[in-house]
Amino acid sequence: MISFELSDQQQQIKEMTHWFAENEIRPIAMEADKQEKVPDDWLDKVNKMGIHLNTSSFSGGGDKDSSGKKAKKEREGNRMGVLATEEMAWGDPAVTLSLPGAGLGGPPVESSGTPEQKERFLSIFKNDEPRWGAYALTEPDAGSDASAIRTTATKVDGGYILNGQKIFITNGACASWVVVFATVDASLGRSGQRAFVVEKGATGFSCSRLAEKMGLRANETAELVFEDCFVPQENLLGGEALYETSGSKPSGFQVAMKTFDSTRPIVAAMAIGIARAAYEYTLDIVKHDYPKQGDFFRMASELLGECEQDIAAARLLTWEAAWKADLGLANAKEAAMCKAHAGKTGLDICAKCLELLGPTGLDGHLVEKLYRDVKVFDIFEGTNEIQHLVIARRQYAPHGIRV
Amino acid sequence: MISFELSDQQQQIKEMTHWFAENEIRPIAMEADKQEKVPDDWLDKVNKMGIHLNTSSFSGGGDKDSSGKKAKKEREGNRMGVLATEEMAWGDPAVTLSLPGAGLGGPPVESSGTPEQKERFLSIFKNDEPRWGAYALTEPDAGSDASAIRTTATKVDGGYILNGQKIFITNGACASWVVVFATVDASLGRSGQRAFVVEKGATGFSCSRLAEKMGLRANETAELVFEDCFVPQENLLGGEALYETSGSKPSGFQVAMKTFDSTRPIVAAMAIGIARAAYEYTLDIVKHDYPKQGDFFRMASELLGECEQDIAAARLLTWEAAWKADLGLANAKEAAMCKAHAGKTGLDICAKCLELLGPTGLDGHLVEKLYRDVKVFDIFEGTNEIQHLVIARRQYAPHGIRV
Amino acid sequence: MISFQPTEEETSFIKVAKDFAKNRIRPAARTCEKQRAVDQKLGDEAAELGFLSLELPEDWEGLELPLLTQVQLMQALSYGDLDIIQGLQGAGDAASFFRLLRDNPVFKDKMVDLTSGATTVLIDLENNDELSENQLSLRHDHDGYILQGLSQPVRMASFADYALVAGKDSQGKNVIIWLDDSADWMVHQGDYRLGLVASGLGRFSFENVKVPLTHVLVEGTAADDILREARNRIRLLQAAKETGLMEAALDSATEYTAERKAFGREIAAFQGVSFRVASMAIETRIANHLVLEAAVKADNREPSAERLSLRALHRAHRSLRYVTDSAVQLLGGHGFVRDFPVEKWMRDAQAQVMLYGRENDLLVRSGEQLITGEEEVSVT
Amino acid sequence: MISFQPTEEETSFIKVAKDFAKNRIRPAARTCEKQRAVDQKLGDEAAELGFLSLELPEDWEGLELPLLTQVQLMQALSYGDLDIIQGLQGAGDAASFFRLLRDNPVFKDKMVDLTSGATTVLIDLENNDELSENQLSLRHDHDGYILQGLSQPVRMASFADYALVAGKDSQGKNVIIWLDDSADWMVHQGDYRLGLVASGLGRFSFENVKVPLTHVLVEGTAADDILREARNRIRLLQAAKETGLMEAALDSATEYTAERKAFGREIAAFQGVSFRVASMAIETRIANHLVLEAAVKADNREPSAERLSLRALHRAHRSLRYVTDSAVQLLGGHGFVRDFPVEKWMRDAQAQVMLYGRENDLLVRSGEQLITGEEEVSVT
Repeated sequence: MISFELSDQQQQIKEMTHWFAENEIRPIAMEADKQEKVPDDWLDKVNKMGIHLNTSSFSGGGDKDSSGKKAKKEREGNRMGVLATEEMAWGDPAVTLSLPGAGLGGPPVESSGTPEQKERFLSIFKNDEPRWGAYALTEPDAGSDASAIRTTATKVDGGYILNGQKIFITNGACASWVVVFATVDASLGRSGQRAFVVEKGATGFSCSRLAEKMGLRANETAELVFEDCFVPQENLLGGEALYETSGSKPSGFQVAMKTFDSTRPIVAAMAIGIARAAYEYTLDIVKHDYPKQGDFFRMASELLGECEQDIAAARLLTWEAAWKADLGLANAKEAAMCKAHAGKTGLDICAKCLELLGPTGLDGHLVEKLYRDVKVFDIFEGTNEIQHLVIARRQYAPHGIRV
Repeated sequence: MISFELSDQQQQIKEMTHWFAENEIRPIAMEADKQEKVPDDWLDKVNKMGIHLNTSSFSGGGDKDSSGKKAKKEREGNRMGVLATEEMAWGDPAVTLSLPGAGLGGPPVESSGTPEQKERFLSIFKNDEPRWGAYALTEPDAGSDASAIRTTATKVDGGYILNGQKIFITNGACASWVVVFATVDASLGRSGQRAFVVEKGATGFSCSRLAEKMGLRANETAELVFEDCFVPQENLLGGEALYETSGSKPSGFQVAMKTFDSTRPIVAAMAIGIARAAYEYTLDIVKHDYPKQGDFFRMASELLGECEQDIAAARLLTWEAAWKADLGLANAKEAAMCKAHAGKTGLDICAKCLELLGPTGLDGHLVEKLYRDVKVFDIFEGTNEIQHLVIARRQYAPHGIRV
Repeated sequence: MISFQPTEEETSFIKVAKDFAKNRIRPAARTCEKQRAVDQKLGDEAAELGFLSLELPEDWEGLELPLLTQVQLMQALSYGDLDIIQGLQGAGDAASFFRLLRDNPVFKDKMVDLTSGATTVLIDLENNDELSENQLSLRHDHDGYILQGLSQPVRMASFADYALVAGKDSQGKNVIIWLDDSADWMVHQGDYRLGLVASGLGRFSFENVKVPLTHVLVEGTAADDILREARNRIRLLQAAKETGLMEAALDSATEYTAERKAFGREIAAFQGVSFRVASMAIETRIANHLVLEAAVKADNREPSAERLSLRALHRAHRSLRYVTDSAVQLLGGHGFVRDFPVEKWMRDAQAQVMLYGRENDLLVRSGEQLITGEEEVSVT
Repeated sequence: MISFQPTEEETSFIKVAKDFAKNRIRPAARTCEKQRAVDQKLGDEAAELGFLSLELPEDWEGLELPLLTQVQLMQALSYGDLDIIQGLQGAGDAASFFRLLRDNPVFKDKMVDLTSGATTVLIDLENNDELSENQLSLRHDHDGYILQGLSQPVRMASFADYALVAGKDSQGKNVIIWLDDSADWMVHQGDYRLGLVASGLGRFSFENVKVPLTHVLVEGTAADDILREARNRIRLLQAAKETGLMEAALDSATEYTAERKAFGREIAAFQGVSFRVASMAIETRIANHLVLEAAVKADNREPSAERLSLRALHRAHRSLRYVTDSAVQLLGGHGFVRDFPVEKWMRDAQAQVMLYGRENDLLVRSGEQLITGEEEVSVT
């Protein structure tokens, strides 16, 4: 039956994450943006609380909820993930992205790692000190076109030697390990790609630079360099077996791509959280300070009406994508839809809120920060253009043509 | 010096055409739409008045103004053309398109015809009875892609034999002659194309059907069929010489394409005239019947403000394209810009006006007719998508790439 | 638990509706438009299948389905042709009032026959702009009301057996009255060319018609509640119909661009085409979801139902205009001629949004409730 | 005669401006942003070339150019970097008031030195929303005015030598006053991160500052005319600056997408990219033309000048947001980082539209004048 009510568990995680966002994240948002850094002691504190960012299925409060439950129970990890992420990003997206945990590196390890790899890489996120995982796909000359990556992986005795450069890597410098995509033979195209887990401190692996950005300033975005970097055999994600199973089909490229269907709704949820933060902040000011009739009231009604409508629309699309994932249904189209809509309208909403705030909004108001933060949500994890391509591809698939 | 003032001659033609549109065209607009026909006696009357539609440079009142004037005087035929056309279309676009004259067939004859052909085909538009010219490029399987036309022209003794079908031909059934594009050898692509003037009554040339349309119902849109239709040598536009001059360069395709730079501003001017008619009609009702304060007033201010702004924007773009043409400067980019903007916003403006009129607008109001009429202006003479392509091509040309 | 899965019962009823839409409604669209009325036989079939009594109360021989189910069915039916759906005779928009006023003594006393072919027209004064001259007004008279003036164009006016007039009287008090004598009114057929031509558009005119209290269904604060709820329901049923038309236009444009070739390949291969199809798909999905969510709230009679119905109809209007216009654009010249259905759909769409509330007004009213009312973005 | 051809004089001055923009301004943009002020040397060069005195009257050592010429120059200069243009010290937005009030006895008596480096800030109360607490107000006092409260953020506050306060007093009467003693105010530096960071943004606060009549430049109906005309001029100069930034963003995005490759070819080959560039080009051209036309009307002091300046600035705001956002989008991840200028331009653009009037408000005001005023679409 069609329903938009949260289950008890969903309601619980929403409330808990909202509480955390409101009381722990939001208070440091503006200062972290100014310092271009999330304070170490704060990270240490929340890590001890057991708060991690896990983009495949959010785990808060230290308990694992997506595995080993009794059979027959409907999976709801993806729905819980988007609910929780929206709340956290509502607190602040840059701080949220800086939370300890496997981050975007989690999904590929979970979906493609061997049991041993899952244990080895995913069990390090403990309360003793904050640790991060990261995901390195993009290169200076391969953005939207993930098949064009040039980082090479040369097979040697006991492992591979990586050479190349990666950019725009969230938490790439502080991460304990990074899932790195490289090609064993560029002439093989996509099927030549492999995913490796490169650990911090590996010889030949370094961070060459941290990017300065329009927004998300408190979150680290690294440029990584691999110079004859040796990666042991056991760090090839999924092991050799994964890449041999059926000829050309599975590859590092597939590993990279299949994670998008679960991470895009999460990214959409973040954009929604940001937009909602801007909207609620502005609504609050309009409610309390501004007149309840006349031209300004009518303009505010129109603009805020549009904001709220687009937030609701993005959220429903996101829920649908997550619901499909929970049911094990193909959700690439829905994942692209929610990402495309949330990414684009996120900026529109922040801009409308700034219009309502007027010049005053320039001076130390949260919304201008959110405006700077939200833009990249229409870019990373696949630009808006790529999302349109994915949607169109699914739309035309029944007609037997590939666009 | 940058100026937006009309010259005396420009002012004069604007006033004259406006007078004609207001007093002769507008009064029959609604009825002609209902009858799906412009009355014969009306056509006869205006033909006797010497009013013709000439899309290369508008000639009203029977006098030719673009040829044989004293040297050194700045040409202003294109600017006069767009000014006049806007006014006429303001009266009614379907009636305007049905006015006697060479119509869209004029530009190719003028730009590519031999002196003999120009005399023979352009001199027939006399006061004795209404006559039309037409332009036949589009085929059932070649719309935006004009290079894909399949109508064949087979060289025979004394001329060519045409076989094929043309669709969406304005005034195609009533025309005394039609400029028809066909290919002598499909394998040659664009350079195989030729333009012919096919005269009414030619054996094997017939109108198979008149299209029923969303709008422009009073204007005839014909489907033409050529079945072993013989066209004498002297009706090959420009003569064989034109197609031999420099190898592959000039062709029927070039003839078809080069006329767009002068016809697109004319088409844009029509869309502007339509939009302005809707806007002025609605403004008038808002001014006289509706309150001058409160929510409705604010909504009307916002919507009408947008309408007027887009009309002004489209008009300035159109003037620029016409100004460039008058100065002999390349204007393909500007011609595409004005067409793209006027075509798209024309519909937006009519929709906004309908929103203001409310349900009442459904019942016998001019604006709903204009809404149905204007849509095709974003389609014919190159769809909005084709205009974007032309603009992009010019935008990237300095960078040495062709998009 | 968040779910987008219709019940099994819904799924099978929707399938019936969609099949009927494709096999019976769609092929009849052009003919009905030409005749300016829905084919009688088609109407009988629709009635037979229960599609005309979804909203009516069970004890009036209706199916009395939840709104959530109805919006899905309306969407499926309108996939065939919106004009025909809007022209199906019967209780029409008045059905929501019948549902809410089922026990009203006026109906009990009169025992009007509403379930076998009689057509009721709803004249909602909310759609009167208070702008035009001689607009329809309702004036209290010592023992009843006086109706005077010309209504806005409404659906099914040409076929009216009964009329339900609802809205504010000249004193600003809400009242809902029942007219069962067609001698009370004149219908101006007018000149309708844009769209929904088969839906019997027309305006009612009344010349100082006296309405006795025996025809007053409800007035005052009791009428406020009925009106609010009925309007919420009508907005959602209309928005659902619009979503159905969007789906049709989306599918039609997808199919055409998948087959049509230019410059040596299917035009779908050009991003100028395929990206627009993707945007149409997004808008259609959004309109769908906003309607579903609002329908759930309306079924639960939650206070947010009014705002959500305004929101859903606003978005449906906006998206409908975008999607149907896009379909015409993507078909190019073929989109402008009657050989394909998209030109008709674009006209029907524009007529539809003109009939059911100004887009801008729906938006502003939903926005006002945000500022003066509840705080959170409502999707929970 | 309709013409889009600048005069030869304009063409050569524009070339100087554009060269200066490309060779001197553009390269200094990041440094000035970091320093939160325009490099002194750069400012001196701009002054040397006459760019700071275009609007000032000749007898004040200004160039006193027609607005039509000025908008073309401002556009060319802002092609370099809007932030720097907005941060150049001098008469700023107050220049239009100086031009219109050149003979005012207050200036005659005071002989203030405005042409050699002194910075005047314009505090226009029109930009005060009458919304916030402790907003700046101007109250008539028996022999002068009292200034009290906090202004909205304005440009060049941090560098202010003088301030010109213009707008309505608490009785609704217009007044323009001149403040030449910086002890009268405090500037709150605040926390500005979004954009135009080098332009010295700040808020003025006044604590019951008494302004004697000797500092009142003009009041009442005389002030109405001056204010209207000065605001028209300022709107157009600002809109022209926005057009310059649009051009920069358009060129930058075109260049990037012509060179950048993906999926085996230049990304410009994808219509998803090239069509957006085409739309950016159209919007840039439109903003340009609307400014030019309004400037001609303003130079001729035609009554439509006010509406046309509102219209031009509204469109410039809207187009600027679209074009700068598009540039970032087309650069993808590279658009979001500081290695390319587009991320800064998008921030500067947003700050600019926040400083110079709400988009929606500009539109509605221009629309109101259509309904209450002249009839024809004004382009003649």
